[in-house]
Amino acid sequence: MEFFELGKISLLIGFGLIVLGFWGILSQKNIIKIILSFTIMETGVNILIVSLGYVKGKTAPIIDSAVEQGANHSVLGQVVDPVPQALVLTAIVIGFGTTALLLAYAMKLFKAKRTLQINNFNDLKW
Amino acid sequence: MVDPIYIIAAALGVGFAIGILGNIGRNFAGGLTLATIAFMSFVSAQWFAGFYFGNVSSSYIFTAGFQPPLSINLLMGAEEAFLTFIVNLLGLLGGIYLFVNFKRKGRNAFVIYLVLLMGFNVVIMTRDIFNLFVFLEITSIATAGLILIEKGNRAVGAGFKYLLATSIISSMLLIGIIFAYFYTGTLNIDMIIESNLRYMVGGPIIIFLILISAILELKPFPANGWGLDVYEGAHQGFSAIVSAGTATASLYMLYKLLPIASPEWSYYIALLGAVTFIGANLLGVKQRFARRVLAYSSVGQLGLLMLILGLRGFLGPNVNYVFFGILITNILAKTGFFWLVGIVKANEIKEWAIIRRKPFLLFLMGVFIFALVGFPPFPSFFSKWTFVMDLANHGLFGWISVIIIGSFLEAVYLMRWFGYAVKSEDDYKFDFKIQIHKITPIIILTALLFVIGYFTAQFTETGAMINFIPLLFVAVLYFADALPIWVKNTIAILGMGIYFYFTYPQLDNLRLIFEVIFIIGGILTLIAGYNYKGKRQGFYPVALLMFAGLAAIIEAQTTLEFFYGWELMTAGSYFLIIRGKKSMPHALSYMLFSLGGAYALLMAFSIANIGVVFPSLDILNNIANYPVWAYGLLLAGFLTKTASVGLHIWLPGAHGEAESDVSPMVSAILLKAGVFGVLLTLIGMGQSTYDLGTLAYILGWVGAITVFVGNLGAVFQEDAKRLLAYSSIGQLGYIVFAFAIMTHLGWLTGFTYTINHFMYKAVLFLTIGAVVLRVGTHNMYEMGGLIKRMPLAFIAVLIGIIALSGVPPLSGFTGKWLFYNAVIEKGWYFQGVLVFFSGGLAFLYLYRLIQTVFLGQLKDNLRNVKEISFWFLIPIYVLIIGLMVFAAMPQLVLQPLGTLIANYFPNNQLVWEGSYAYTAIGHWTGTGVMISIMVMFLGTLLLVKLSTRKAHKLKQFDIVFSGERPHRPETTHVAHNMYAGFYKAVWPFTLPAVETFWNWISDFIHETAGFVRRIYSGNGQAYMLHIVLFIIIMFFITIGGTI
Amino acid sequence: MSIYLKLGATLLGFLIVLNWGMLMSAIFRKIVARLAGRHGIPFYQPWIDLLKNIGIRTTLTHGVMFYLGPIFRFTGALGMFLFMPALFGSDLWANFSFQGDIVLILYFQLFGMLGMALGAGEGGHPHSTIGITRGLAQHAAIELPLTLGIIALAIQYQTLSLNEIIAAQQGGMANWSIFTNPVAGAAILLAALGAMGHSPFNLVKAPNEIPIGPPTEYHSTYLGVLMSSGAVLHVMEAALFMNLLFGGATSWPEFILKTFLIYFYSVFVGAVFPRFRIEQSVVWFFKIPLALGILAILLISF
Amino acid sequence: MKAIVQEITEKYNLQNAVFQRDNMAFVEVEKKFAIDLVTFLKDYHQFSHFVMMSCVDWIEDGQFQLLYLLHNPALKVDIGIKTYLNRTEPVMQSAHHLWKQIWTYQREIKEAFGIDFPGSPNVDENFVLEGWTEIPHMRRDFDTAAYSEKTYFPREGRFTHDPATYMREKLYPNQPVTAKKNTNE
Amino acid sequence: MNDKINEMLQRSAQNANQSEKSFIRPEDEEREVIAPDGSTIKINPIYDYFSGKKPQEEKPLNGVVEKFLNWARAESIWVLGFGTGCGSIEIPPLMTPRFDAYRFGVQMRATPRQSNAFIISGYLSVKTLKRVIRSYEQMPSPKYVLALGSCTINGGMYYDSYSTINRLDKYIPVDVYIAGCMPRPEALLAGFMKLKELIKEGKAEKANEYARNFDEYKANQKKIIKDWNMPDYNW
Repeated sequence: MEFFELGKISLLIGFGLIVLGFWGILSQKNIIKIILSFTIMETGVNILIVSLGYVKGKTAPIIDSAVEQGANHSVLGQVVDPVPQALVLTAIVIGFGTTALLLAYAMKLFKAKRTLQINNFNDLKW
Repeated sequence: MVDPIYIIAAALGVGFAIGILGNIGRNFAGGLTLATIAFMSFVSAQWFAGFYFGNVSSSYIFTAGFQPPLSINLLMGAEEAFLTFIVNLLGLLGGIYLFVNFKRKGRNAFVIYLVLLMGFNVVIMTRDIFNLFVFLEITSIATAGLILIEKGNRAVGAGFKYLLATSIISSMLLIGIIFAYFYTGTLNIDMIIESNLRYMVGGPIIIFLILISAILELKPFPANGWGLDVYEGAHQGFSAIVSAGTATASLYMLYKLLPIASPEWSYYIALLGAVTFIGANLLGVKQRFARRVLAYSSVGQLGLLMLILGLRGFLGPNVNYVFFGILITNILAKTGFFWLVGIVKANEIKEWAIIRRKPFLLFLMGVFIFALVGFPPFPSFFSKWTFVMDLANHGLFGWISVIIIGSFLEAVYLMRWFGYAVKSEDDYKFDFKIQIHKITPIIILTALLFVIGYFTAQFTETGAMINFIPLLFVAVLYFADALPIWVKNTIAILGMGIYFYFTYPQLDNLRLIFEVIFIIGGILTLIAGYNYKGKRQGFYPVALLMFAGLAAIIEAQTTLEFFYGWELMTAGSYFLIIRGKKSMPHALSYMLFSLGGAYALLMAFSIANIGVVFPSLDILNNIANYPVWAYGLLLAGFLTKTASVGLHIWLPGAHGEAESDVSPMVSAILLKAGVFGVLLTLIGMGQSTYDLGTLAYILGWVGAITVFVGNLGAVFQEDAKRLLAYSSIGQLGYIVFAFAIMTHLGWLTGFTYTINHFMYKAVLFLTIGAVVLRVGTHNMYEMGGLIKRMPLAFIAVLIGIIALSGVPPLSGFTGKWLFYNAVIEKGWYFQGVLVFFSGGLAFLYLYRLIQTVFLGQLKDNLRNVKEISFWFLIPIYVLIIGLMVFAAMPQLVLQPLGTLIANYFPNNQLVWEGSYAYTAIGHWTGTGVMISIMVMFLGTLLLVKLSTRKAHKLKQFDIVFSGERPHRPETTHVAHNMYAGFYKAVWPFTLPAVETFWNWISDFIHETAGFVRRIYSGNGQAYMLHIVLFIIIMFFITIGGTI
Repeated sequence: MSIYLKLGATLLGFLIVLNWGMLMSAIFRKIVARLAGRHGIPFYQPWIDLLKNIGIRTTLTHGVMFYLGPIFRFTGALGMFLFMPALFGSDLWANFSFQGDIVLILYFQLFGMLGMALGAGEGGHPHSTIGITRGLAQHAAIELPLTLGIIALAIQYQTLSLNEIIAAQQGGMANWSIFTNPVAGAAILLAALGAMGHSPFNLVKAPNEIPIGPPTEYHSTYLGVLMSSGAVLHVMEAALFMNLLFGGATSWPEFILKTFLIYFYSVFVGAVFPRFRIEQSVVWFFKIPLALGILAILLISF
Repeated sequence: MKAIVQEITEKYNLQNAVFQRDNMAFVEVEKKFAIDLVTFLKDYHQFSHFVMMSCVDWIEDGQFQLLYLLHNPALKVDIGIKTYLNRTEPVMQSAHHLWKQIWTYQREIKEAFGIDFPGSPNVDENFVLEGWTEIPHMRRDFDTAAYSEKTYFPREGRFTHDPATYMREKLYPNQPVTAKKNTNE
Repeated sequence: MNDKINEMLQRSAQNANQSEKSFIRPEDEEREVIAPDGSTIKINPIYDYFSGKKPQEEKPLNGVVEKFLNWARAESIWVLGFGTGCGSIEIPPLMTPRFDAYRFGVQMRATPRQSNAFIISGYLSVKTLKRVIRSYEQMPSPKYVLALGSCTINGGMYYDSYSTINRLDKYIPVDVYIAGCMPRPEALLAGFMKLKELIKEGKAEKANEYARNFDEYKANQKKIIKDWNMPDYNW
């Protein structure tokens, strides 16, 4: 039954969100919904990053009271892999940046053609 | 050496400073940005110079004080230095170009621009894969940001699609990275490579994710709608930087990531590159808008670079040389062109006629187009050459044909665009002005193009042998274009004279003949140039370019030098032809046929170069592998220049529409370059150990049919110059057929015809050109009765047609007599008879020429037209003296020729006893026949003149007109539709079968392009779907579905 | 064999041929008259016509090329006689045939035609130009079977020089090339029909359509020169075919007899057939004569 | 045939209709109705064939008489429409729009009689004579013999014999005259 | 309707003064033409296109040569194929077996340039006279005219016609008149015999006579040919 243990579940959720996000981008006609589904995908990826760093039975990589420090105790043995969590921070910031810019675009697109349907913005073609 | 980290530090520092300092002056902010970019380019320039002069080795930069697995490290190797230097330099020039634009948008535009450049630098230098992802995202956000803050909503849609697409790609990359970390435990690329990820379970899928996003960044063909829209939509100055920057950065990123994956990936990348290169250029053919054409062209060039990346395994040592050569040309030319579009602001390519208002811009556009298509002296020419040579060494002819087809398609639409710019009517209201800050970057780029072109040439050993002096002479003439005509003309003639004086001693007899035809012929036709008034802008540099090319061909020792001369000649002659008034479509077809021919030569040379260290010209003598293919392609290439049947449709238009003194240059001289080529090939075939009889036999038939098609076409022409152009096709058919006989007599005939054709075709074209200048029209039925006004022109054309038709006293008969003997001795009876019948047809169109133009009724508006200009008469009568001497004493020329040919074909030569020539089956004397005919002629003339002393001179209407008086000269002059009866008998042969064939092909290309480009529907979502589908398809292709 | 004697002999030969040509045209007109039941002209009529034309007092000229036309034509006729051996074997009457072979003769025909064409063109009369265009088109078509036939002969005898061809045909009727190489002979004879310019192919000087075509504007001495060169050309055309196919002539009577018969072969054919339009005559030469020519070469070369 | 003539007589109150033969009739109509009558006959009564158009110079009553002769191919009957023009103002409405051959007839009549048909295609061009300066030559007030006498050089002493008497004196000089003597001089 | 009437009246008035207007067609009037280099050229369709020189007498040579040439000219008379009036149907029979004029060296030629005799066979309307004069003047110098029928002698039965001339020799010199209201071919042959005698005696020099009093002939001709758009002497 280890299939349903914590690490795997979060992986599945992450992949699920990514697929959901992709589906949203490809199917929704409204730009805001596209941006929303993009953020869903973004969070899916972030969950994936974090869940990959999970080590069963280890605690968060913050050296505080929950982790015994001591001469012979190596902290690494007790904590989960810290690098993915560092990476996820940057990924979230970048995700945030992109979404902000997308929303700014959505605003300008709306101002341009008073509509948010993606199909109306295909003037540069062929 | 300044530590490269300062590049990033400076950029970030100034970016934050501008942000923090608040409302400092925009100029100050702009100045500060430019200063930082200058500093960044200085750093990378310092490193690049270090590497170039060899005293520096590549060094790693460690951040945050830790070793790689724990921290990001950057590398400043030779490639990185070079690429960052390019990006920064472009950034600097872009900054200058966009200074006013950014100033208008505000300070943060400068900041974003700075961040963008920093992003490119880091993507090139970083060795950490996550860092790569971060800075990739930064560049895409910066690009989208710059597009967003532009006024107007032209590019908003494109920006949105761009941002969405790049975000999806980078999230795929992120997934790949995180799994790579999960498997290998490190983010450093070098370590990932060592951990040979690809052998682990599930490793290939990770590699697939990473590489596919790297590839998608390079906008591969089906999934690059979003990239095209940005290039087209964004402000030109800016889209230039994006196109150049992303190209360099993402290409290098892919190069860094490739070692991770298994070797097949290079094959897949090469495949994708090929698809993009051909696909983008195919679609470019159908485009009408200037920016969109440029967008397709840059995507196409990206495809080519991917192709090189994919095939780098086969390039051995000069992978850098090829890659950087083409990259540099693409970047410089593409950016320059984008900025040029920014200045000219014409939307449709047809409207580009307005560029003619500033000839300097037209020159710039010409430079960029010729650089992109890969003409000498630009770097892409040498790189493409080396690339094709190395591929051929490994027998990869499939890839070579891909390159050739792609570059041909690119040449199609770029040349057409240039044709519109030079020739379409300029009746557009809107105008443009040149700001100084926009033009200076472009000038710098052009200068760089030439300089780098020269250095790339020096880089290779064969390239170094190319003699660049003639090209310098052309440049001198270009800058002296403001001088009056007679100054430039004298300089040009002196230049050629001196060149001839220095080079002719070293040449053997064979090359000497062609040298005389090219240079002395050139001087003679240039003398006719004195007739023109004013400055005649742009004629002399271009004419000298052609002659420089011709000289280079003669002088060539190596195949590269020959190909270099060949391309120069094509460029020069293209510019010459396009000067004619209605010559745009013909110049375009001429260029495309010549390019087709040039690429055939390239392919042939590549086959010849297999396994050869030093590609000297005599490797053509015994091509080891696939000789039939090699010689066939060589012949095909040269036959486009001699306009043999099937490849002849460009000649009538090109020579017909050219200017009066250009048509003789192009017709009498240029076609001989093709003949020289055919000659070299045939010498090669002669010495080759393989049996190439069938190839010579086919060449014979091609020559014979060309004679028939050329002469028959000429009979029914209404336009005098078109008639002479068709006659040139016919005469060239003679020459090709004669050389194809491959016997002593055959070659002697070929040479006689080459010399003869040069002389009488130059005479005919010069005279008719001068007459056209006087009369103002090409149509023969509008001229007539000019013998009374232009007796000297009449005598010249009379001698010309007697010589051309082969009537005994003159030199044409020498050719015909040798022809008879050669054909009977060789045994090619039926081709021979077809040629003799076409000789009869020659007589028809020659009579038509002289009757409609000089005899018959003098039209009203030509009553007091003056004799043709004195400057035309000099070369004409010099050539006529030449013809007469050659007719009277043929042995003066034929004997030395005989000895020359003897060392190729020793047996059954032409035996000379004094002035009597004997072959195995016939005898003839030139001087004897000339004397007896002259005596008979003068005798009868004397007799008749005596008995008709007091003849009364009549005027034009004193003719027997069945009792009536003729009312108008137009109604009594027989000129229009002159051989109506003969047409009714032979019309099936005059149907334009070849034209319809070529038209069908061009329509086919246009239809497919029109059909395929439908996939770019402009809808953002559709583009995203393309990306996803592309990923799925590539997934199945590359990993075949195994996880 | 001093050059003067040779020149004198050639001149004498030319006079013989000139008078024989005039006589032959008189006989031709007499035969056509007899066919129509008329007495026809006295046999000396051509001489009188020539004399009368030379005697005409006014001469008009349209320009330089106009009066050079007949001179070219006459030089062409004189040259045809000069470059062809009149009598085989006799050094006296071999004329200047040592200067060139049959190619020279073939292409020298064009010399006369070119001059005539330019002269008629200068005349400015539309009919003369139309006549010339028809003549040239027809000549181009004639050249096809003629060249095929001559090449077939050249292969058979392995030579292009006329003397050697005649030499090979000596010794009786049997080895005349009309019998040894009949197909080539047939092709050449059909081409001869066109070369002679009698009825089926006399469109060039068709009297009623375009009043005698090219020489419309010519009169007095010019017309005299044209008539005499026309007469010589008729004889020399016949002589060419004689030398090619019928074993040449070793004595003047044989020369006269053979040229007479060849000339009247085309006359009799002409008397029976109506005149062809230009496209019909050109196409006619592309049918049977062309086929015969190709067959001749195929037979000889394999 | 009678029915047709009857109908047009009432319609255009024609004066004396003459039945030359049972398939040939002549009617006279005023000048201004002439063309209307011709058009009426052509369109309503299938007189589709235009036979001829002629003109007679009645100098005595100072009038030109124009005759339009039409033929009905179905009924195989002809009808001639006569109109009278005043000699002093010889102008008639042109009928060139009905049949093309009328152009030539009108051109001839213009040259011969000087009757002008304004609007008829190239009516002023020479029909037969070139450079004719006298009054129209078919008018009866034009004396051709006098004109010939004046312009061309008549040979003196030319006289005409009456063939009948002259031949009889020549052939049978002393035969008695049986036939009645004609008096032509 | 009445504006149509007075418009007709106005037209007929304008035609009345036709006599003064010149008969030269617009094509033959002077015109301006733009040359290729932009300058304008004045074209006078009569003096620019025709040599327009006066004919001059061509004296016969001295005795014996002229006699011999006259003999040759008599023996080969080439007749111009130009039939006017009803007599031209009499000429073809000469070429048939019954009469066979070839025996006497008489031959029909298509162009005036190559012909010596001109047969005026019948009445000559003013229109035809204009063409006859041009063809006659284009014939080379020793040229003879045979006039058939009474119409050329004294106008014949068309003596009182307004358009035919009465005496031919007022317009072109005539060598031999052959009387008859169309003489039969035999008479025509007799005419030729008469002409031969005249030529042999050297009395057939009418061409020089035409040249001598050329102006008088030309005045007569121009009096009746009003639309003379040709040069005075047609070479």
